[in-house]
Amino acid sequence: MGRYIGGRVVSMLVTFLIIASLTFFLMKLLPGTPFNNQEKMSESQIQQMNEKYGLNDPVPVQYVTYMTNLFKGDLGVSFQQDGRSVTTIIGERIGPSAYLGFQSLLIGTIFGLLLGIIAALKHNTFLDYGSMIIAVLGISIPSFVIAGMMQYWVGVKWGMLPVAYWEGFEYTIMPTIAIAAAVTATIARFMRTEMLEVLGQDYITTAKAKGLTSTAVVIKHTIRNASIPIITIMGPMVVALMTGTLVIEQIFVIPGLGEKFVSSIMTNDFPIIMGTTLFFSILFIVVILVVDVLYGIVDPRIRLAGGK
Amino acid sequence: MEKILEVKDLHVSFDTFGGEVKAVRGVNLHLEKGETLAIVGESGSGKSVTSKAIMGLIPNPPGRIKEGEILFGGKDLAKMSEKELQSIRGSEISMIFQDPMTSLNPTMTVGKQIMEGLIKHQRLSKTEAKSRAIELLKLVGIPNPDTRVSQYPHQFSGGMRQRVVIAIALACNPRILIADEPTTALDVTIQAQILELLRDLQEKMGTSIIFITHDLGVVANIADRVAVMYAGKIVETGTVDEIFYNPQHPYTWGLLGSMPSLDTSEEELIAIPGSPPDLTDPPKGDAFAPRNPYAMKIDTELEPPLFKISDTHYAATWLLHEKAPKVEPPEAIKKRMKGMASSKPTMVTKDGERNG
Amino acid sequence: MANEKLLEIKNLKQHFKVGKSVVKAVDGLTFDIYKGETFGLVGESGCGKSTTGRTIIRLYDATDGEVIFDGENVHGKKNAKELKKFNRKMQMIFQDPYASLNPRMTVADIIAEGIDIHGLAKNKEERMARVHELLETVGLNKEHANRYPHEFSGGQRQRIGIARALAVDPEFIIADEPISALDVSIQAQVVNLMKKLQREKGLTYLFIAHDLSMVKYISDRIGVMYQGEIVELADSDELYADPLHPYTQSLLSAIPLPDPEYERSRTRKLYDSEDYAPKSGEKRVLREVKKGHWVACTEEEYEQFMATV
Amino acid sequence: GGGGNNNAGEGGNEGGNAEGGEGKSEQVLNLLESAEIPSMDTTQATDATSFNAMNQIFEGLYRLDENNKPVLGMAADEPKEEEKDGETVYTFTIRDDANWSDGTPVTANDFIFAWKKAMNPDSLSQYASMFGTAGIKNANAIITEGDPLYGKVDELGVKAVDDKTLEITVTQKVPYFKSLLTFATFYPQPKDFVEKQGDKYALETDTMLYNGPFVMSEWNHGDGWTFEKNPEYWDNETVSLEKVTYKIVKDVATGVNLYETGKVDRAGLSADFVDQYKGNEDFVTRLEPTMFFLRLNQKNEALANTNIRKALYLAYDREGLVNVLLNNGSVAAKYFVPKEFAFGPNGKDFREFAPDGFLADKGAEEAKAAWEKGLQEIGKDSVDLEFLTTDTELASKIAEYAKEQFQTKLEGLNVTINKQPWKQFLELETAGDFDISTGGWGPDYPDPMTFLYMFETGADYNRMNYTSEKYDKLVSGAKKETDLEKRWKMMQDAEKVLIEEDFAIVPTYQRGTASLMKPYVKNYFLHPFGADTSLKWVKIEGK
Amino acid sequence: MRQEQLPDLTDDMFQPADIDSSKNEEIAGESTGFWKDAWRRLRKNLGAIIGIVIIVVLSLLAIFGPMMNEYSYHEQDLMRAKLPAKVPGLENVGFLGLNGVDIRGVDQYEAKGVDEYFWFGTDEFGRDQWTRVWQGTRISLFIALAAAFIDFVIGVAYGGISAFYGGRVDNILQRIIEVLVGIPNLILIILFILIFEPGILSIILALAVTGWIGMARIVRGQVLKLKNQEFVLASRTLGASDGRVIGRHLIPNVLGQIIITTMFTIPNAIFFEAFLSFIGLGIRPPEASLGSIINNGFSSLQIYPHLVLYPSIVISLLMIAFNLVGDGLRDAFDPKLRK
Ligand SMILES: Nc1ncnc2c1ncn2[C@@H]1O[C@H](COP(=O)(O)OP(=O)(O)OP(=O)(O)O)[C@@H](O)[C@H]1O
Ligand SMILES: Nc1ncnc2c1ncn2[C@@H]1O[C@H](COP(=O)(O)OP(=O)(O)OP(=O)(O)O)[C@@H](O)[C@H]1O
Ligand SMILES: [Mg+2]
Ligand SMILES: [Mg+2]
Repeated sequence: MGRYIGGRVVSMLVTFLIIASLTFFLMKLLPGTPFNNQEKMSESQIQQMNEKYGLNDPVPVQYVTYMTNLFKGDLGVSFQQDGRSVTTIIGERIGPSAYLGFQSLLIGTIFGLLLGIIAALKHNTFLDYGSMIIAVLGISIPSFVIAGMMQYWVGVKWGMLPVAYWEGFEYTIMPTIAIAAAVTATIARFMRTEMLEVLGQDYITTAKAKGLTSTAVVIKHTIRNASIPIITIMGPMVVALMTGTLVIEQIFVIPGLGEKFVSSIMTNDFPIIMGTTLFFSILFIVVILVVDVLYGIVDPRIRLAGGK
Repeated sequence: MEKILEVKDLHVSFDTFGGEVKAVRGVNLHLEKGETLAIVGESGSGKSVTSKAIMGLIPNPPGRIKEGEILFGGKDLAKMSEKELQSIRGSEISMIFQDPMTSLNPTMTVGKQIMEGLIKHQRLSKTEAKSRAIELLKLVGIPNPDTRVSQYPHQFSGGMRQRVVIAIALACNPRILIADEPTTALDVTIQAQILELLRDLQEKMGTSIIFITHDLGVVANIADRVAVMYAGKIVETGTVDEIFYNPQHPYTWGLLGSMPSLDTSEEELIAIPGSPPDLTDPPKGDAFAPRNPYAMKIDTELEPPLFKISDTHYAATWLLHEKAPKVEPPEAIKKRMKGMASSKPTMVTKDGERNG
Repeated sequence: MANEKLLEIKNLKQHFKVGKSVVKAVDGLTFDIYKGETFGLVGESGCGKSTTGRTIIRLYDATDGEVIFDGENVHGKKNAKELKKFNRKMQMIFQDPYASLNPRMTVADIIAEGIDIHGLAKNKEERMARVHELLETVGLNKEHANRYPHEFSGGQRQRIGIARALAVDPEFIIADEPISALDVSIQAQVVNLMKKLQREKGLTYLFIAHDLSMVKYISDRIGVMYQGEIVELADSDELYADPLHPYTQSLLSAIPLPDPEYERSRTRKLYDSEDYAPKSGEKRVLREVKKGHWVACTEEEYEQFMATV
Repeated sequence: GGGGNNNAGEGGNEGGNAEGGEGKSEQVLNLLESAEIPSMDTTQATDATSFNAMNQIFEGLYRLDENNKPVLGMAADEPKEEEKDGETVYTFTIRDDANWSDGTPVTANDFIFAWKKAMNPDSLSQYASMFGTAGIKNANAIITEGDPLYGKVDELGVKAVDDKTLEITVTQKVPYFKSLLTFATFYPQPKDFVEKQGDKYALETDTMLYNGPFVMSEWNHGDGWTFEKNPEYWDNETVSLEKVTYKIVKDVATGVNLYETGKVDRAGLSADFVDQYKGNEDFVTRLEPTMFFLRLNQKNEALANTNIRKALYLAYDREGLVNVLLNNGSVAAKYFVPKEFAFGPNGKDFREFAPDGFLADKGAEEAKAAWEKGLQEIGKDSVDLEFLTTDTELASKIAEYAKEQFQTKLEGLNVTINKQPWKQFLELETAGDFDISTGGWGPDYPDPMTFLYMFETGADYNRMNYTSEKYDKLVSGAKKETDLEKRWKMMQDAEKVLIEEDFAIVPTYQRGTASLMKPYVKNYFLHPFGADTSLKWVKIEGK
Repeated sequence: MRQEQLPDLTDDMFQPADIDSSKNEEIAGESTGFWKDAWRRLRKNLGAIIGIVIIVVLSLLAIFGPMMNEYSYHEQDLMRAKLPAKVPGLENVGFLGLNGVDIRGVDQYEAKGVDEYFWFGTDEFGRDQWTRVWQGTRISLFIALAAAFIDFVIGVAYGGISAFYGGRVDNILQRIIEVLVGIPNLILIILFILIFEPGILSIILALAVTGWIGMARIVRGQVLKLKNQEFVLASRTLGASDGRVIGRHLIPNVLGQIIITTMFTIPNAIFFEAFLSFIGLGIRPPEASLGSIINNGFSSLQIYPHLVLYPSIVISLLMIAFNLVGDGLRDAFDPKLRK
């Protein structure tokens, strides 16, 4: 196992380097300069700013400088927020995003699993169709529409939950629901398919032949085996949740990373773009690794193969 | 002998895209204490469906028991509630399936899978169940049961997995063991081991076994009595000697004739021509008629009743009717028929009445 | 049976890399197949039977060794044209009647694939005529030509597979467990058909199976494989009458026969390759102990066998 | 301060009010901002959010009052004025009780330190040119590359006579001199403290010192910030508010919802919400001196024709735009120097000479005539134009509207909209790579010149290749003219040339903003330039 | 069998029957190919049929909807801006809300003195929402189909090559995918749109930059599985060229999976386009996609819900329909349900 992870880490590093380089050069293709209020700057001032941030150097030189600093753990400072280091900015933004992402993932997964299980157990009944309609709606309605509606009705009209801000648990409820809707939907559909697949397996018949109750069969034999493949879609989902919540972050005034990421692209804040991209890539690669390892832990068949 | 199970006029159908599949169409059979009943017949003839019906495991939908009784200990399994069935499954009647590779849950240790039934039916504690599981593994001949008990199925070879499946089935000393093609997926050598194991266990525990297979060699090896199924019906039933040495139904002839014995010389094997009938629309009369070289006109019109050949031997073919011309079974079959001069067959009605 | 060698296999090896380890699926096979005979290959699952067949027909490139067909080395460097010629002479019938037919093609297209590839028909009519002829040969009829595989039973599918192989008029057919997946009653259909075709067309078969009674019935000579090697090779009657290698003996003693009386008396011999490992560290090699009867044995054992014969 | 650009067009979310306690209202005001504070270093800040925050926690020599008049801040008195050799020396005395929040006094050196820092090429402020605008000696030369004085900040015409005395030497007296001094770039910085903090200065609340009415007590980057009353402020008795919170809210609907639930005291409105809140007692609109206009690129053959430009100028129906699309108090503009912004020597609004702008009574008819004439002159019967704009919602709305206006009224005209992100937009516009582009401009100081200098030949913002000797002469003349009446007249003439004669740009509207504000918020002052608001005088009453 | 059911058994009946041995091999019923069979299954799947009907109806509306009244998608008239929906005939069915009364209870048609009917209301420019929504549907569908098509071409080629040639080729191609996947696709897409001219084309290309990866993976998995199937081996032993193996055996067998994947790609593309619109990277106005219409209306969700409602319903219906059809096809193609 240790060696396996070791090997994976090496290949992760290579992947990471390639991603870092690719992003760097792509970013250099972005039009415009990173300076705020450019409209009021004269040509010479822009030149001076470029000089100051080393943007006048040839791109390869900038690249080498960046990569060298990267290995020292220095991601540079934001162009937009004077002098604040990229690591600090990511650091203070990651908390809410991570919390929200995690909570939505948790809630979405739980509900998704429930819906999927119900749909599969009540295959081709009204409950099945009901759950799947919910699931499809969850993917179909844009999350910002759900968010906007909730904010108005639940927050303003009924006054049940705070409209926005990030100040405590009750503030997380609406954004969580808005994000979790899609998660629930995706997981529910996946789970249903997997459940149906597992329910048709011979070992389920074996379990039934033992005289186990249907509940025991479902809980002990079906759900576990059906959930294992779900782990594989969790990886990309985690990252998507971290990056993809920007709309929700904006609507509910949550100081998260997704919003920062998009605004940094819009303002050509190169160090932040690089920083966040690299952060997300690392996150992604690590999550994938974790998922694979987890998969091996949950599925005994893979554990040994991986351990070789 | 004591009948511990009796199936009467069982009909099972499945509702599918193509229409109603009449998978089992009036099966009658019984099982006596301590005996092994082999059910043979080609693929799709309804062997598994019959056994699943006994276990109450016909998936519903699409399947349903349309008619018939399955009497076990005086009670009709076909009418039992799911709950009652659950208390019988695994403790009174258990089942082993064909494919050892897929009949075990890959993510649960074999020990746990054995223990489940024990905990449920015998209300053993976890530790008790575990030591019993180890005993069972030892019983089915798995070396190092102490370590094996906490391993996962993929760490076992095919033969060992089938042993585990058997251990699960035997965990609660069931009175009936239904083995649905338990050795088809295995190598001959392992098959032989499993068969020996089953025979041993039967001797020790007095279990009655319903053994489903299409390998006649296996039947000869393990069965006391044999039921031959074709297109959802039992077409011939008798003791193993009666079926092998005095077969009466042309389908049984075909089955026996299509297997070379070690001394079969150059002559052709008897192939049963054609393919089995479509059970959504079973043919009128004798379902075997279209593939039967001895078919008579009546076969295409009327379903043959069971004819009694001896107290234990019955066959459903018009060839046994007194008016039927005497037909010679094929050479290969004739060679088998040793000194079992057939007494005059009599026709049997559904409720067992005789008709001269 | 003429004693003309159609196929010579010399020290054939096929090793697969699986991750970092190597699976020696076939490890030094040597045997000949004569023109017009049926050579049976038996052995337990995973001993390398299929790999042998597939390597012979070049689905895999051999790791080592030679396969000489009609005097030509099959595994030498070949251009596409030569290979194509070879493909016409050697054909294969597969085990799984469900997996061996492309579910998206009609029976006619499946059967005619060889005809199309080798350009054996001048026009559509000729192609169809040939397909109909082949269908008849394997006991099916014209109407089946436009149907799809899933509409057929296992036995019918297997016969379609045979028709496909026959389409290019091969001399040699490798049948990899052609009946294992079939019903007993249907197995006979296929076996009878294969025998008939052999009689009519003088085909040569390599018949791979683990059902020993069927193998004995159909084969002239049988090779018993164990872990990638042949441990015994003899005429089929000879092999059954006088199995010398303990593995062969164990294999034979394990087969249940459709004869209750025989079954009641049959006792099984056990074989454990570790117990049987030669103590001296010597390797067992195939040696001819009787005419045409080869056994893998050490020098010492050879002496013993010779003495008993 | 802050330049209005196209991006700033949407209903801004500055706003405010306070929650009240029982009996006497609790002096807390909760406001929204639409962006983060990019910098709290007065020499580095460039944006409206920063300037607004700075105005509450820092103070220059002057600050703007309710009527946008400069009133004394750090300065104890109006300066002494001395003229010699065509230069004027102002001598300011700094208040005795002017202290930084750590208790140290604000000194003349703190001013000079900050100003020189702003002029220094190593830490050059984007607003360094303001010193030149103020007429301060050598300011322009110091920031002009190639000039012998380039980078020599010590040559700047400012001097600390002693701790509390500051001398400023100007080579040209400008009428808006004091107003400029209210601008953040002219704020002082605590020299010793700043030097001690180094790179960290003004990055967090504890790495800066305050000399304004409030101190920043909390700063959650990306989320919001909080001000608290500054006990060290010289005029802290005037300050009523104990606490002000700001939250960054980018979504207008969210802001309105927060307002509805009482979480904030002021919220900006977009056009849609105006329909809903018009007539509500909380509803307020305000006209800002920010102008929006279209640049017509004379590099384009068709647009080089005056009649074509005139046609475009006349074809645009500004009423629909301001009343329906914007719907926020914006005013249709056929002029370039905004209303209610600059007041002449006689105290009258600059606009009074042409209150409704130029050709105010002309419309579609005349547009068509001019169009046909123009087409004839260039010998074409159809014209394709590319309309460059940014990708914000409002900008694209306006572009859609303009396209439809032009196309339906001017036969043979085909307009293609090119929507670009802001950075890319600027890139293209600066390169002159457009036919029509949208522009916006807010004043840096309260004088028409802050608008008019833009379109001198070769000026940075003259991106549409407009050249007019007449215009150039008028503008440069006005820059030097010391007779204020005459100067005023010259500027009015210049505007007339720019628009009525040359149709160099198509002004569209003067921006208004609509917002909701709780009635219990009193004395909330808004400014047309520099910082948007002053909270010094705000009181919560009757909540 | 009951005795009385037995008629007289005459000797005659015991004569050998002439069984036509050729009938033995007869197969009843019509020949059903894979596609026919799948279609039969699909037809029985209510959800899929509903999905197909929705897609057909929406596509027809996307084509003909804009022509169904006299308004064009860009014609502005500020005098009739922001009118709620009003449909002749349905205006009297109160709960439908198609009577021109806004959420504050004011009949805007009366208030603004408008006599025409706008079936989906009008937007802030007074443009007919009906026309715009269908125009937008047209564009959204076009973008989605085009993106799906590109995904299809690249994905199938990439996955196919990777699996078919295997070994080192596969290894390298899979590494490339790993890297691509490692870059959050949002940044790739945004960069793409920024670098190229904004507009339909760059949105399509942007969606395709990473969109094909899913398809490539699925095709690769399928081909890997298929290429060792016995029927492929059979073809090889017959001497089939690579081209033949790919064209006749592999592609037809992965086609089902490909179609299913495409069915799910389309709604994803529609959705992603909407997302891009939301962050301001949509297409050039006055052209609009469903996403940009929703995005424009979103800010006035509380006041003019009709601006969001109708396009949202259409986009949701489209998504639901494609998902339903995808699910239906998956069931229809499921080999486990076939014999
Ligand atoms: N779940 C089901 N749905 C529809 N038809 C079914 C189902 N299960 C069984 N059948 C049908 O019932 C008939 C009998 O099947 P059964 O499994 O009993 O055959 P079998 O004799 O056990 O064959 P095999 O030797 O292949 O196991 C077959 O025609 C089969 O198609
Ligand atoms: N392509 C391959 N890659 C790796 N290993 C393989 C491959 N093909 C076969 N093997 C391995 O080679 C060994 C021999 O396999 P082969 O299929 O030839 O056995 P077999 O005798 O045909 O078995 P069976 O009776 O089960 O068909 C097995 O251990 C198998 O796992
Ligand atoms: Mg079965
Ligand atoms: Mg094999």
